[in-house]
Amino acid sequence: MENEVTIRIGGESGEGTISGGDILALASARWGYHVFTFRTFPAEILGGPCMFQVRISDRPVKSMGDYADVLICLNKEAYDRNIRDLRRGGVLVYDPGDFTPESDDFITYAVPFNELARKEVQLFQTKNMVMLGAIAGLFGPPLEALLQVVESRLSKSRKANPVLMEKNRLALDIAYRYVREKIEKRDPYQLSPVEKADRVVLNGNQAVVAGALAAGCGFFAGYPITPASDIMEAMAKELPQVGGTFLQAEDEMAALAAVLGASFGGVRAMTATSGPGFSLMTELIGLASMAELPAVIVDAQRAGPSTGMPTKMEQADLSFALYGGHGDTPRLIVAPANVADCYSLMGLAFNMADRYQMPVIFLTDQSLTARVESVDRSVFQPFTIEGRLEYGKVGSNGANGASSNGSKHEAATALAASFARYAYTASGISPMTIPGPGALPYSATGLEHNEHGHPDYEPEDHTAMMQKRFRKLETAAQELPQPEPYGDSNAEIGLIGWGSTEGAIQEAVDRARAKGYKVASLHLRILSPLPDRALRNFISSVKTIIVPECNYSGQLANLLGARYGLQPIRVNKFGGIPFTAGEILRAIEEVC
Amino acid sequence: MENEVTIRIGGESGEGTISGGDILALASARWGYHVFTFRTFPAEILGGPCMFQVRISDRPVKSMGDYADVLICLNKEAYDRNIRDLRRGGVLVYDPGDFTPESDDFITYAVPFNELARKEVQLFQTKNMVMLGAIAGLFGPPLEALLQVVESRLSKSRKANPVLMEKNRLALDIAYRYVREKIEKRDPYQLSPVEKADRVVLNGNQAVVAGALAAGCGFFAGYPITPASDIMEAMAKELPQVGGTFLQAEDEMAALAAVLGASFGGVRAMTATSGPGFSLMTELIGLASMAELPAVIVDAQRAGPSTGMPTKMEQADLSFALYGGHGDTPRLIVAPANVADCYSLMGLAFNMADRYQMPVIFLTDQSLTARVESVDRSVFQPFTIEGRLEYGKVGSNGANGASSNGSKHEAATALAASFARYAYTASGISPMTIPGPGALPYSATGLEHNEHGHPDYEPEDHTAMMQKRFRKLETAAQELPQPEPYGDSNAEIGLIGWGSTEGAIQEAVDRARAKGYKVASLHLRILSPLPDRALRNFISSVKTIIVPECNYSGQLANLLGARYGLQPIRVNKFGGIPFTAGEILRAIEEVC
Amino acid sequence: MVQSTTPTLTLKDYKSEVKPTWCPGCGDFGVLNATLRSMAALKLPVDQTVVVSGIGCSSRFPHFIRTFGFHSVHGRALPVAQGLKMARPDLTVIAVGGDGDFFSIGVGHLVHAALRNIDITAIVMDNETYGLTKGQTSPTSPHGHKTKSSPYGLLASQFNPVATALSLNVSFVARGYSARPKELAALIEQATLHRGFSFVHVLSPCPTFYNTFDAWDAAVTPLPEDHDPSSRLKALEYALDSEKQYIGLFYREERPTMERVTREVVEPREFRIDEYIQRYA
Amino acid sequence: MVQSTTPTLTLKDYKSEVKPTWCPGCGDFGVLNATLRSMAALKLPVDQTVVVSGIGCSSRFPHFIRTFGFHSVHGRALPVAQGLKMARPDLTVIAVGGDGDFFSIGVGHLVHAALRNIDITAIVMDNETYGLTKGQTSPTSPHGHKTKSSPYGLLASQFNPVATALSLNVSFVARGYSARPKELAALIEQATLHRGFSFVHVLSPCPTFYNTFDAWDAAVTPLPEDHDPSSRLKALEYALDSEKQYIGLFYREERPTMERVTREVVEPREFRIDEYIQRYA
Ligand SMILES: Cc1ncc(C[n+]2csc(CCOP(=O)(O)OP(=O)(O)O)c2C)c(N)n1
Ligand SMILES: Cc1ncc(C[n+]2csc(CCOP(=O)(O)OP(=O)(O)O)c2C)c(N)n1
Ligand code: SF4
Ligand code: SF4
Ligand SMILES: [Mg+2]
Ligand SMILES: [Mg+2]
Repeated sequence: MENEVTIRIGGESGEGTISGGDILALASARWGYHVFTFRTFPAEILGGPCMFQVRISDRPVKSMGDYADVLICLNKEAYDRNIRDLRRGGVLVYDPGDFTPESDDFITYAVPFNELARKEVQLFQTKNMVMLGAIAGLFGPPLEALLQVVESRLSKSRKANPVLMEKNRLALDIAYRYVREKIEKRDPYQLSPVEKADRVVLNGNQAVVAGALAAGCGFFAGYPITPASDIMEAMAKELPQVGGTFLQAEDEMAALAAVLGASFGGVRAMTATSGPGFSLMTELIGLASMAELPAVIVDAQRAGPSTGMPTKMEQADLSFALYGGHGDTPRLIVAPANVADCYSLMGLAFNMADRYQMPVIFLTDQSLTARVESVDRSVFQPFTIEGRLEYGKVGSNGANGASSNGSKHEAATALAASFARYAYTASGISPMTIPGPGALPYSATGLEHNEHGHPDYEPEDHTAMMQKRFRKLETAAQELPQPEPYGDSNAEIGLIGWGSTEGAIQEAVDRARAKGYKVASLHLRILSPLPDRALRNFISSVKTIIVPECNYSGQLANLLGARYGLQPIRVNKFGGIPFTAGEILRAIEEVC
Repeated sequence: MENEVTIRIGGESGEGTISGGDILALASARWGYHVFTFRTFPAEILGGPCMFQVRISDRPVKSMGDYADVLICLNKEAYDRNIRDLRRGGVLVYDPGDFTPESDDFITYAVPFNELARKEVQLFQTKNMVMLGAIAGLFGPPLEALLQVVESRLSKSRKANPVLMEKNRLALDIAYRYVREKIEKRDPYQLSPVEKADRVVLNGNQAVVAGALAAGCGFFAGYPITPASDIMEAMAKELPQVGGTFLQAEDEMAALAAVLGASFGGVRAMTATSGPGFSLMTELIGLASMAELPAVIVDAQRAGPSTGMPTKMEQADLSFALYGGHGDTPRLIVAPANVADCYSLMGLAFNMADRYQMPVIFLTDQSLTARVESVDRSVFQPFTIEGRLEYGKVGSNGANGASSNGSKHEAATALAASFARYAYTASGISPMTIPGPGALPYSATGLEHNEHGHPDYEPEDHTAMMQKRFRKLETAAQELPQPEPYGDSNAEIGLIGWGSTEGAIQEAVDRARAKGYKVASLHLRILSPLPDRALRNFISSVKTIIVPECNYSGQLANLLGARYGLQPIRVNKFGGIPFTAGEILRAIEEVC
Repeated sequence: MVQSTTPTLTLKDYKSEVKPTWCPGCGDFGVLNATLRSMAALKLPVDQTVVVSGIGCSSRFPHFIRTFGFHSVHGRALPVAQGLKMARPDLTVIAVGGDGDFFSIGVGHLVHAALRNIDITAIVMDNETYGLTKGQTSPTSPHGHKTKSSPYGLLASQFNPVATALSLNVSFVARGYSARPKELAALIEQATLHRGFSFVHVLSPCPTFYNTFDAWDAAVTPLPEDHDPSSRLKALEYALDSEKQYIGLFYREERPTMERVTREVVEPREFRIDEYIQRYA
Repeated sequence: MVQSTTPTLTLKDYKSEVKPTWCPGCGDFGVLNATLRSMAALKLPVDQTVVVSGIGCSSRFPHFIRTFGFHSVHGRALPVAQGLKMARPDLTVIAVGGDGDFFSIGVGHLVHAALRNIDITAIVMDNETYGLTKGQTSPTSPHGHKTKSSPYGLLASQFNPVATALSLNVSFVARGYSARPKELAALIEQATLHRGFSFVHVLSPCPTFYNTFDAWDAAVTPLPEDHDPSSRLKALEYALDSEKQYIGLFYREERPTMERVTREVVEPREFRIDEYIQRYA
């Protein structure tokens, strides 16, 4: 018996497919298991086919799994759509009233979901509870764990009522007993109790919000867009509770402009968007870079180009994040690899923005936004919040003329004239001020300017300012953390990845090593500036490099080519769905 | 005596500095010489220091020249700003009433411009005519040639009046006689009559407009921005005269959206902008690529990032042109190298847009927009205009239901359903229709879609559509012209360039070869798709590759790295001013 | 607007084979129905009619109609439609979309469409919410409205589309209600026939995220029979009524349309590059 | 608006060391002068005042003033200013720019600033042309106006900024004339004091590309002394006058401002990640 199972539920949106899956994942996690979810969204607003998959394991899980071990079909269409993803020898659970499966590549259990809900529970909407009860009876998660989650959910809902809760309990119970009595178990998937651990269960977007709040974000402006809207919605709710402010903007240009205004005011500020909105922000990202203003911009990548497929994942905004905007425009880019990163890297992103006075692009993606993981609670530590390099404040004796004490304003004028907001420094980082009593004023500007921020088009000054601005990236490359390779320390094959594919890559490395291959991987969390030291070491330590990416053009591969002349083996998937570890494993095997 | 001279005029904007230079360039060209101009713009709208440089030669000139041979200073500030660009041993012409030059690194001629204009001509505003008369007397362009240009200009101006013309003539004459009588010529610059040739004299933006009109452009929408506004203004004037239409949009998003609307309507359409506006177009470029609509987008690059330096040049939008927009978005990129290209490549660009149903980005730059060249008239041939791949039109017997004959609309419905606007073809190019009697309707969309244009999010379909869209680039790479190398056919050092730097690069190649170096260059006019064959041949034929670019980050070098793993020597200039041949020559010599 | 001579077209002839993805009960069904009806009444040739949209539930429209369609990006339906009509004045061009599309991200284009008066018809399906992104506030959401993006109640004032269109001097301003498709069809028909920029504001509820059917059933009132659509001031008064939602034709004025006038400024001739380039000789 | 206790400030104290690059005679000098004057009168602390602009001749403004400045990009002054004020309600925030900035590319933001009523002051220098890009038409250029971008005369109608602001329910609407800097200074002063979004439309000619000084000298008329600035309808009537350009305070209304109200919806407390994350346990 394996203490791991990947269960997929296929059904119709609105039938409780997703919420049922959610409950299963949460209950399993509370029971002490690691979970990792993956789901698809229907094209319709209401209804339409959807599926929810959860991998449940007593060991940490890094990816969604190659195949489902168990497929629960709530209707015939779910069978047609999902059966190809059921492992050979896996378990199909279906309602014999819906259809009769034909293949004997897998074990089949017939459970009359509809009938049980309709006739036994006498409330059709408990169908997903019936399903959960069956899962409990067949594969192990205890009924009490499920019940607890169901209860706590229902109690928070507007639909809360004792009758409904009772029906839910009944449904779980009836189905549990049904499968225990009627079904002879022929499969190896049986979860047994494990030790409890201190974990929390949340998805990528929820972790982003937690990270932003913990990082002291005090202003959010955004415009709704899938799959970033729930970040905005959570910020709308949470910010006022911690003294911050929120603005739903009229479009993404207004959103980022407002963020830059707030940031100019010294408040940590962010926005979150996806492809189309990110494209609209292009000009303002250039302004942030030129005026040297901190800002955190979350881009929840979805499949493009253009409107593309809003509910599907792709890692295809990297090139754009790197090069978006006319002119040579330095910017910082961070990409979380998992839910824990969504929290931790938000803390880093805000510090980077303030420290280097630059926009930070936070490249998450649709799969990660919705992916639920169980994460050790210890990940959620408070952050050390770094301030900006502020120009020494003038004391309240009013050296600043028009401030609290006007009499000394001549001295202040001289001082103000000497305050070089954009001073050429060795690090490239110049001291800035924040409006407030005693602060020396300056004008931020998108025009090329001299050290004092005044418009200046002299060739020497433009050259020096370009160098200064880019010097900040060099400084950052020195200061920021370098990634550690994963896997064989004498690897011949090296994989380099970025973003949400880390788990699949590392799992593939594990599996390849188990097969005797000498493989390692390096995963990049900071894409600009590149972690030069780690990359050079890794590249020179292996013979062959594979770069797996969920995009068409090989955007990281292009970057490594531009920077190191690397011509890696490109493994690209671009159907709107994440890699499985198996797909990457196959790519490794093809090289060997 | 050399039949070539580079004359720089430095003065105050509004004093006739630029118009004087323009007249000199035009007159010299009409007289039979090749000309090539370069100018700077003041930061102020009115007034402010400016300069105009014209290289005049009996041989074709490709660049602005390393130094001025002759510097005419119309005031002291002009001297201070420009003297460093006067060749050692060159000629300084100045007004002794303004200042007294101190160095004897150069030959000095004192001409009292102000006094001659004020006292002799008795009309101060003829000062630039005085200057032109002196130039004629000192360096050779005949008075009549200048006079002709002055006359034809004045006759077209609102200020036209016989008194003013008489004063101009007088000023030219007085100054001519003054220098002939008072100045003893000690320099080698003397232009002598050459054979006349059939050339026209125009700048890059004027050639772009001529090209667009010759290519049959029937719609222009744009928003003013330096240095692209004069393209818009010319189109506003010319289009109605040829039955086209023009729209000044409320912003650049509206401009490109309108262009896509017109293009959908089957009309060749374009816009022209510069950095900030180009950034704003990002999302709509993605739409054009996804919906497979032809469009020509001129980006007159200026120094960035952000508002940057609107009147200065830079070649820093290539990365953005390549990767701008979320998702993997195929697009075509063309970059003219000179004024003739501005014409010819516009013809190509419109054909490419229609043939590959894709947006074409036309990357000119500020220096080229304003650069005046004498171009053989034979360059301006009519274009062969290619149509789109149109789905076989249904005859007027009204197979299309609701069209002229409604009775057969059932057959038409069936036919329409079979019309696959986005059919998977070997070339990637699918047949389209254009609204009009008998055309089969379809919906263009930025959502991912199936062959019929209907929304479709299936992984297989997205994958196939991505491949189809990118296949068009492969087809284009096969069909489009490949560049020829320039210089030594056994070169050891190869330079690869793009855009307006070609002349400086080729001049450097010539000069390096004259010094005995084995050098050649390859210049790219099409940046997407890359001319693969020519590039591979060239790269493998040389030992060292130098990529000179007017930008900070080495954008072409990055592209070649991404594509070929090339790690060239990067020569970057980023002060807002074009390369001189000498600078590139120095880079070659450093390698050797 | 191009009219066909074929007398036999019905609503069904304008329906495409794509099934709407809208939720059951969505107001947009009524608008689609009214639009198809108006097309049939006018016998618009499908091959010479283009429906342009932005992004939103409502903007899926073009896929459901058998004419040409252009499903563009969020907020840009109006400039796409205007460019098309400028270049192809022979076509009938209809721009459709939602309140987010037209009044939030795209409201700047509305202002300029008003100033230009290009002969297109705009049909805005206003559900006072963002349907496609699942229920955030839109510019037409009422002050105080609680949604996921306004958990403490919406702090901004409510945008009044008809009043704004009137004050911008839009040359045809009407309002309809998706639950009254017949009247709506008649309005869309008139709007299509109107030469100039016509703006049809349609109350089109989103039962899934903000069910305004009941409220609108109560508030919707036809404009008085004697309303004179040439009086902008009177129209404004009706538009500003805070209780009632008047439907009908608020305002209409004949003004020159830009796509026509621009063709009258000069007599076009064939372009010849040899002649053209002579100016630089 | 923050007021200082220092009694001795003069216009000069607000002038920065950067010399304006404007053409001699540019109307913007008068606006700058009036703004500096109003700042001195209000004794705005330079360290707690921010002047935000877009791009254009007029948008160079912040560089010429000794307060904090934010010279942003074309059309985005209003959202920058609103974000700043939302985050820092203690600061005085003034947004400035040209007619292109505010009424062409940026007009959508104007609509939404009106709906939000965040306490910022917008000063729009309207020269009815694009100065910085050398004289193309702007939304406020008159119909028929010939420029390089409208060689056959402008085909669009003229945008009426004051009428639009009034119809959008902007809570403070005024118009001034750069050639009357004293009255203008007084208006800007009032606008700065007004709690809410205030909109000051300034006639500020561009003698280089479109010299409207004479026309405006003739047309500019103070609003009648007895004009009641609480009457929006009356204000609209004056705004729509096709002969006269009324200057003065058209309309004023006290409404809650968003940056205040948003701070009243809930009692804030310190954020603790351990508490926050508990919801996912
Ligand atoms: C640039 C951009 N920003 C955001 C989105 C996400 N988005 C899609 S539709 C929509 C608004 C939908 O509301 P509305 O226009 O009122 O249409 P409805 O769905 O209500 O019919 C938004 C914000 C997008 N597609 N593009
Ligand atoms: C996105 C973008 N588009 C275009 C421009 C070019 N541009 C600079 S200022 C300006 C308009 C200037 O007119 P206005 O706002 O009226 O200011 P004025 O110069 O008249 O004071 C334009 C179009 C730009 N900087 N950015
Ligand atoms: S979400 Fe609302 S607007 Fe969208 S289809 Fe459903 S009911 Fe209609
Ligand atoms: S161009 Fe016009 S607006 Fe600009 S500075 Fe000169 S006069 Fe003023
Ligand atoms: Mg809506
Ligand atoms: Mg202006």
